Amino acid sequence: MIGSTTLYGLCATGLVAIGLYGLVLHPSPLRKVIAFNLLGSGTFILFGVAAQRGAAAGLLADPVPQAMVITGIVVAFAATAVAVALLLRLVESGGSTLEPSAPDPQDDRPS
Amino acid sequence: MDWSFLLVATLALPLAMVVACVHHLFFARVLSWLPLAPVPGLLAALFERGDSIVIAPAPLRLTLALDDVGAMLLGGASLLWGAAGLYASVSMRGKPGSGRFAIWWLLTLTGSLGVFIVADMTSFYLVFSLASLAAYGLVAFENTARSRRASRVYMALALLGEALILFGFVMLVSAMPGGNPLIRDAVAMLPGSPLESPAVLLLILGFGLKTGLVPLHVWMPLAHPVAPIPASAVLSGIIVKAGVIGLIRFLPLEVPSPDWGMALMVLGLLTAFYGVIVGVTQQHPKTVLAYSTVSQMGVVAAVLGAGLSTGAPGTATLAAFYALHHLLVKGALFLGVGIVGATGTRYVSRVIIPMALLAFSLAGLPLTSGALAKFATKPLFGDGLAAFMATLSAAGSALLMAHFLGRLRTLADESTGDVANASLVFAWALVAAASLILPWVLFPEITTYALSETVSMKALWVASWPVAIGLLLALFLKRIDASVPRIPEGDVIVLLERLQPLAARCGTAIERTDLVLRRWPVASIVLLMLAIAFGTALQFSR
Amino acid sequence: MTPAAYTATEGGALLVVAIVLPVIGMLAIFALGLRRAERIAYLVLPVGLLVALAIAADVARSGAAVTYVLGGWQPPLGIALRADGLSVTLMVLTAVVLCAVGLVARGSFSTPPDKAEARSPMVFWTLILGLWCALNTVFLSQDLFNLFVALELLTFSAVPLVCLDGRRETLQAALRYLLFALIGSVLYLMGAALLYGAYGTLDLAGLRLLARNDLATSVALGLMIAGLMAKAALFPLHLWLPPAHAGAPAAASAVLSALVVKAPFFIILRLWFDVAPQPANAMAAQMLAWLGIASILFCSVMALRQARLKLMIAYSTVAQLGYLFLMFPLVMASDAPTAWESVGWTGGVLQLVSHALAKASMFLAAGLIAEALGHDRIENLDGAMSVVPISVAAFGLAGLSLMGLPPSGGFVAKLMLLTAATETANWWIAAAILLGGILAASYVFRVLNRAMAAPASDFACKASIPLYRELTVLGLAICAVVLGFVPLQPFAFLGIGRVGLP
Amino acid sequence: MSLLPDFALMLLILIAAVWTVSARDRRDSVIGFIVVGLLLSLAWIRLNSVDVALTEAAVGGGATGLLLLRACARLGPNETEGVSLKVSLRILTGVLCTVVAVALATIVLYPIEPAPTLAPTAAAHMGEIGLGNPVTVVLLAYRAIDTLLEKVVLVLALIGVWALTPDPLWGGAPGSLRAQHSSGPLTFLAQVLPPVGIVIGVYLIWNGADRPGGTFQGGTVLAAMWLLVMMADLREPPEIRLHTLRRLVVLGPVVFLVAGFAGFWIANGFLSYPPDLAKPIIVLVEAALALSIAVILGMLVAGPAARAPR
Amino acid sequence: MSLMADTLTIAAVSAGLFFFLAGTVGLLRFPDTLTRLHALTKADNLGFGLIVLGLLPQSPDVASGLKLVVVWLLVQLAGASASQLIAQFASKGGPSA
Repeated sequence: MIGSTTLYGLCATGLVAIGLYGLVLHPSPLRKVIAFNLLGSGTFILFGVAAQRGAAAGLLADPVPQAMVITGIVVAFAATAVAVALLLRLVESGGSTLEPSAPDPQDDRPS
Repeated sequence: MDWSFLLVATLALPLAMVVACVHHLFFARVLSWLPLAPVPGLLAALFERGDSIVIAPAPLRLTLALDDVGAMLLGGASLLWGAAGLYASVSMRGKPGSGRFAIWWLLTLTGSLGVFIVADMTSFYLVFSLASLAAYGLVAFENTARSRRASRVYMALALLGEALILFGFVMLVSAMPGGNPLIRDAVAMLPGSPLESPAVLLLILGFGLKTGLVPLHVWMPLAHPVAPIPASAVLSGIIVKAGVIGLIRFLPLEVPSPDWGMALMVLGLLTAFYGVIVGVTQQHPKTVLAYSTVSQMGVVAAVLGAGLSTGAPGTATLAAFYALHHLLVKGALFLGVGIVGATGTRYVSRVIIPMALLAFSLAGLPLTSGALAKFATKPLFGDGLAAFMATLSAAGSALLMAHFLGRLRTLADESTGDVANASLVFAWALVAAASLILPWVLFPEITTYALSETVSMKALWVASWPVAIGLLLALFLKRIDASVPRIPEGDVIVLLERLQPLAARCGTAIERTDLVLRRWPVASIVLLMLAIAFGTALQFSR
Repeated sequence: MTPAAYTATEGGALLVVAIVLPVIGMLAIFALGLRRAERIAYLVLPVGLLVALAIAADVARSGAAVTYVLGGWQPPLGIALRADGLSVTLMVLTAVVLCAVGLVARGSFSTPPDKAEARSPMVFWTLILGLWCALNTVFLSQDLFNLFVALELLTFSAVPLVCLDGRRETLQAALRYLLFALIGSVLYLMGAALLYGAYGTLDLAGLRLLARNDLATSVALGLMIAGLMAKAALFPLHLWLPPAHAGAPAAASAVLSALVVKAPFFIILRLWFDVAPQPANAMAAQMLAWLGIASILFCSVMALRQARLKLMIAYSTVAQLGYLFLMFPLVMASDAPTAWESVGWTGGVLQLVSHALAKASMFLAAGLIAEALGHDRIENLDGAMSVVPISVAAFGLAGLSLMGLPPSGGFVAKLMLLTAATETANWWIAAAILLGGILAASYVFRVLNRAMAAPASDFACKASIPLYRELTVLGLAICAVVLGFVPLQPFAFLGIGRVGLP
Repeated sequence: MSLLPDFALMLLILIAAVWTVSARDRRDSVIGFIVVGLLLSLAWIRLNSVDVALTEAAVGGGATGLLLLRACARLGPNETEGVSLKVSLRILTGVLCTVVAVALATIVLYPIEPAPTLAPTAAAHMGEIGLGNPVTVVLLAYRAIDTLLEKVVLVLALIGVWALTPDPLWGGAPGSLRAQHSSGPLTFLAQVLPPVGIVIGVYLIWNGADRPGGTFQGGTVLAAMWLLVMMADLREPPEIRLHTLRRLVVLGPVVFLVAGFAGFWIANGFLSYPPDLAKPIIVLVEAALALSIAVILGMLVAGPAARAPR
Repeated sequence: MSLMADTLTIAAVSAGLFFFLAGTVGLLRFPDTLTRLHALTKADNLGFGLIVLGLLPQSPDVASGLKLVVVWLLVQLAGASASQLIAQFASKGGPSA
């Protein structure tokens, strides 16, 4: 019978699929960033499942993957912060999408 | 006395001159030093024999050595480099970019002399590449539309040749332990190795490209005429010999290999006639000479093919002898064209006689050095159809050379008549004299025949009739001159260039594909597919 | 289940210094807010180079890997640092390239004398040092999660470098780079999670002993390799690279192209040879090689068609990266007793090193040319030779290595790959190597041709370039060429520490 | 029966996630994401990982949510959201994502028995450190280098955000975080809450040594208080050139590094602690790190400088 | 003693749940922002308070009990402020639905 841990594992795979879908198809950068965070959360839960399954020696869960997840969450937050700052600056400078436009051949600056 | 340092100096001196160009004072005067650059090579050819020196220890094993074949070509080439260098130091003086020209010149020189004296595979590839790539600078020097096209084609084909040769080399050494074997060790291993056929094919294609075997000759009639006169002389006289020495060094000539030999011989003879047929439709004397080089190199290839098919001993020496003769004659002819072009009709009557002698020497006119070359190589072809065709090719040469002299006459009429510069004339005369005399000196050393045999009645007859036929054909051709089609320079390349729009379309298509692939959804979908594909491959195939 | 322990070797503390030293420099620049940020960088760069050389000397002398167990906690609980021949080679390479870039960047990223701390110098130097820390960690760490952190460190250092000039196109390029790199990271992390779930360790040596052929391992490796390929920008995942590398300032492009994309490839190497169950999978190896072939051919043609010099060099980077991926089937099919004794492996590593040197030199040269001419349109490069002759010469020498013509590191590398392809009868790979060389020559000559042409009459030089900057670039190019004199056989040095892993 | 709450939670998470991705309005999407974050912290508690739950709530839902909400506010109306892609592309992506998910699910459903774990090893060495919270021990002892590098990542991210400052504004302060309409309740909250919040933050850090909690969770709470004060317009964001600010940012990493190097003398190598001093050192490092994290988090949310330096 | 505590807990928590339920129904059924907010805050404050009250007898020591009270206070503060803010936003012409 499926245990609760496995249930959360399945939940993680669901989050991964949903996050990937959004990351691939959403044209807006902000929505991509959100989808990336969902995807990341799913991945972290996978670690959590491993931690929970590894409960032993009086510990309720294996602490090593937990520590990795905490590090991972911080890194994901940093990534989000940089991405958001970048996209805000991009919008301020007049661009809004990720798809490049044709380069201007008369532009004199080194590309 | 140990003269082996001369081998090192052959490469080191021109390279040192290139390095010295870093200093602007030397750079300003480098042109005047060009005639001196090949001097060590010339001395080495005269004094040095049989030694080999390893200039870098194992596992690099860069090795220099000079055998008879190498010495013959090294000597001839050094002589021509020296004379052409003298010519260049006068004719190029004051032209914009002459310093740059000198650097390319010295690099080409290093490479082209290097191929005759290196003994290991890596060094051979190195100097071979140096010769063919640096020559690009000579071809492209004039920077006209014509020379840009020529240099583009030259570069493309030179690189193709490099690739073919490199692949062939890799196949050659793949069975050898250690990184860098001597050429002769590698070639000795070739017969019977599993990669023999592809290796030989690649080598023939690669070196054949350099010597101008049909249909890989297309760069030659484009590249040789667009360079300045002295550069044309060395391109047509010397650089093509890098291909010849390559074939000599890398084909297992000692071991009979009828199939490859026959193939090379047929290809060579085909080239010999093809060069003549297209050559007679050309207008500019330099272009005619370039086609003549194609044709003559075809003969050399045929000689090698004939030798390879029977494994006849001495093939290498004979082919080198023939090549040496062509080297000097072609160099002298190009320099002569330069003199006629510069002086117009002023001296033409005095120049045209020696030029005719040189020209028909290529066709084997009796008593000329060309007759010696033909005489020496003839036995290799046996008595059958091949021998007949080889002889017939002499008729073709005579025809082409008659056409050349006609065009030279026209050139003289069209040029302004300046006073000749003594140095230019001296350079030309030196090479011309060497081309007529040197083979007589060498002949007894490399063949078993006595010189008297070459002037026997039979020999004279065999040498004369093709020339006569060629002259008759030339008369006939002059009669129908107007109806001779004008084939553009580079013949088949023109057809290939028609494919340019197609290539451009391919390029555009690739660009468009790139734009699609670089769209975000596409790229990320591809990423997912790759992840799934790798997972699947790792899981299900073992 | 517990693998043999790592034993810390003498001098292992230097490994820590190699990782931490750039961090200290970075923090110092950040915290002190100095008038001249670059001074600290100039202090750190040579010391870092010395540290890398010292480690290399140590490895060469002892003939064994230098190991350090952080905090004394044995893996898999703790994390070990380990410098084998390969990692040490790459560390020295990194240090050399960064020092050269530091010298050349002096012109563009010095704080103006009349200002307090300025943005671009401060950002540039801190990020370059951050990047160095990340690269050294990638080369040294033995733990897959630690490698993840290092990869992120790399991404966060590299992305802002791309948009240092703040133009719209570069911001766009940076955002694309960041987001795509993040997908790569997540896929990698997912793989790491699966591996931890399956083996309870992320230590390379531990995984090596335990690796099984099961679904979890296959899926994990598939995800990780794909994610790393996205970060390495192998065709067809190169969407972010050309605009990012072309948009960054030349000094940054040099580092990005020469070093940053090599880090994920290095981890793929580790995964493939150290983690994946051996014997490795033939089909996956072939797939990697086919992607490499496609990369070489497709992106070389793209490079040939670019109008901008820096974009051309960027596409050339993708093409040259393709060569690295050719080695997988070549090593597998080789009859050498171990992977690192095969010609293919050595050729691949040599390609990595020589491309790094050549590409850094090429980007820096392009930067100087653009600085001198005020633009980088290939069609209008006429006269470059008369203004910055040494840079053009450096470009040519670096080009020699990219084309694979002798004498150059690129030649030896490609020759070794070609030999390996011939020996193992991988004819397609051989053909791709040769064709790639011809295409590379075409795009390099296209540039040289224009650069050497006589300048137009209205030609004006926009800026004069100090000699030392040009000479530094030339020095890098000469390094790439000098590599061409290494012998054509596997080197024992690159195999140090590969045998007898703990 | 006992699975019912878990099942319900899983369902809620997935529904919220689908809503997050499919919402038309980007603000809805962000709110959906915050909901997912909060639900996930419940999930983490169910997975017996309270430390992670706290972090997820503080960072995943809280800080990230705030960041995204601010981005929404500054982005203006939705314009690019409406671009629709070909159906075939959507189907293809759907299929691929499903394949990935199915592969992962298969692995989750058929785990290795017995599950490999480092818990016994981790527990066995806890005595050498003298801390009660195993996660903190892993973060600051066993895998301290990860944590150290992660802090470097944060500093680099901050530099990356600052790098986007337009040149003339370099050194200035980030744009005001003030809400569009100043409001009494917010000011009130910002006056009342911070003292309490700071106590809680410190408590989390202190407590983290032996029980769930720790640097990051505590640091985030501190950052939240600071942000609240700035949002209520009681304080302006500081200028990024300020030396105090810079030094606070590097304080944590520097203390960590010093502690690490001290290991060479007082213990056996980098980042190792002598057993009797381990706890004080770690708590000190944690305190310094938390302060830095609070400052970095606050400045990351505040964004690049938007005003010229005074 | 424990029986009494348990009874209190059960009663208080059940009552709390009821108010939560009522608040939620209000949130879903009321027509505009302000009335919804009204239902939500009233019910939730009471519901949450009752639940905390119910849990207090179960806490093992005084410290835990105090923590519960602090949690309750903080939630009160946050809930009240948030509702105020939402109400302000709504009355200034935010989305009416």
